[in-house]
Amino acid sequence: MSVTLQPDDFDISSELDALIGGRTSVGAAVTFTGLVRDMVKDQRISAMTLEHYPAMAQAELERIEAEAHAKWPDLTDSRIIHRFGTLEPGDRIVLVITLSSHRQVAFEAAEFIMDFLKTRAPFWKKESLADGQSDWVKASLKDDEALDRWKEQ
Amino acid sequence: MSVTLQPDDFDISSELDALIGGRTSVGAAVTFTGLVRDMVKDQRISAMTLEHYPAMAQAELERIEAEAHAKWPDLTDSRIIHRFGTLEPGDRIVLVITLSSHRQVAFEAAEFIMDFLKTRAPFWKKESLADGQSDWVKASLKDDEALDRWKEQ
Amino acid sequence: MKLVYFAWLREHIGIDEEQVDLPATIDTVGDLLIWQKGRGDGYAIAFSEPETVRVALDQFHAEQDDPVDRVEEIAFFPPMTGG
Amino acid sequence: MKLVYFAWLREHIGIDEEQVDLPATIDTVGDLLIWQKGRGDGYAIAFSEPETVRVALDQFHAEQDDPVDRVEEIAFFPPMTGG
Repeated sequence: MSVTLQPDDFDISSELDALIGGRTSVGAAVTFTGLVRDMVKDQRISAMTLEHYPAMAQAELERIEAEAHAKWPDLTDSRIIHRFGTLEPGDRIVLVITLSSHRQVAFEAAEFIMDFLKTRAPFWKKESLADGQSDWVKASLKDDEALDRWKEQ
Repeated sequence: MSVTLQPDDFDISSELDALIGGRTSVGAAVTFTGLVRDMVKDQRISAMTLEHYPAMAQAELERIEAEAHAKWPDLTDSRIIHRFGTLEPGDRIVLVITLSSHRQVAFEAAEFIMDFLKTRAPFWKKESLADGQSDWVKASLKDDEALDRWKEQ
Repeated sequence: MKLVYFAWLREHIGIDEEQVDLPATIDTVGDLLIWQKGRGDGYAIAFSEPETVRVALDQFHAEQDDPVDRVEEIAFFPPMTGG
Repeated sequence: MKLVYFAWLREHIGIDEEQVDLPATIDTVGDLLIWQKGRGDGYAIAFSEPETVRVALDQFHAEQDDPVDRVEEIAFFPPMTGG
């Protein structure tokens, strides 16, 4: 169970192998990678800058991971990497890895972590548009709605 | 959209990068990796042999992928790699990658592909136990049940 | 017509494929499973619980009442356990 | 007490942090948001729609009626857009 905030890119295979750490009890590994898209609605993006609140981002992501482990005792391990700074279209932004003996726990815990990360982790995206303008990304109602399904359970 | 059956291991990062192929419309990438576990119930596994029906396995996995793309038009691309032959605990067995502009489609399509792969793709596992015995793995009722949720939608 | 066998069906019968001419009385997958059971010791064991045997016609999953005429390859195997 | 600002709140106010002594009349997060609005032009813009401003008390998300006494660091920011 670990969280890293870093400006640098990450390698998914290396992170996954390191998290498994040779444990042969792991039958299922899910990774989610978020990437910078070049188009948002009808606007072409030239770059994206991620601002964050360092102390709280680290603590909040650790709390989200702890909640996932409390909710799914069969979640063997998990890892979150979130980048900050200026990124370009196609760059990786975030990585979530979940390990379990069975696939359904690994899938559900990864979705849970992403849904809470989106709405609770203190990161803000500013998009630089191709026409020279730049603007803060607006929070998505869809992301708020995604949380609701976890409340029903 | 592609399917590969191979005896050899695969590298998740390389497969993911190749599938994305520089497309900057992809905002979300999910990977599922299935691994050989060392213990099943109270039995220690020393090796696992995967038998398959080559012509049908390829065709059936392609049909499952096509169904996922029909069900989620926003599924940008997908890839399935399934190994066959003799593997050891900790070895990777299967890789499913799904790409989309949004995370929920990528997660759901990956789960859908895995649920159908488990029950419809013609592969059979034979476990070699530490005591020298070997036995065919029994199909899991849980895997049949996992299919039901897709019928409700 | 080519019959192919996998996993424990292959092991019980002792071959992985064979060419056969089906009797004219066999119309469906269900008929075929009953006929297989009577073809010898290995077949008797392999097909002793026909509800545990899955059948594919020309690489498509088939049901008990699917017709088996005009098929080139019929596969017999246990429930799948890949992934 | 340390106040910290992020994203467009930081840009409107023009600083990323400040030390302040809160008036004794401020009990809750809600009181604080109203007070902030009256502290000058940048604050007026940043807090013009207080329902769009999120507040964290010592790195924990807070609600409008949470008390702000005994807190060391209060953060103000828009709804989050990471991931």
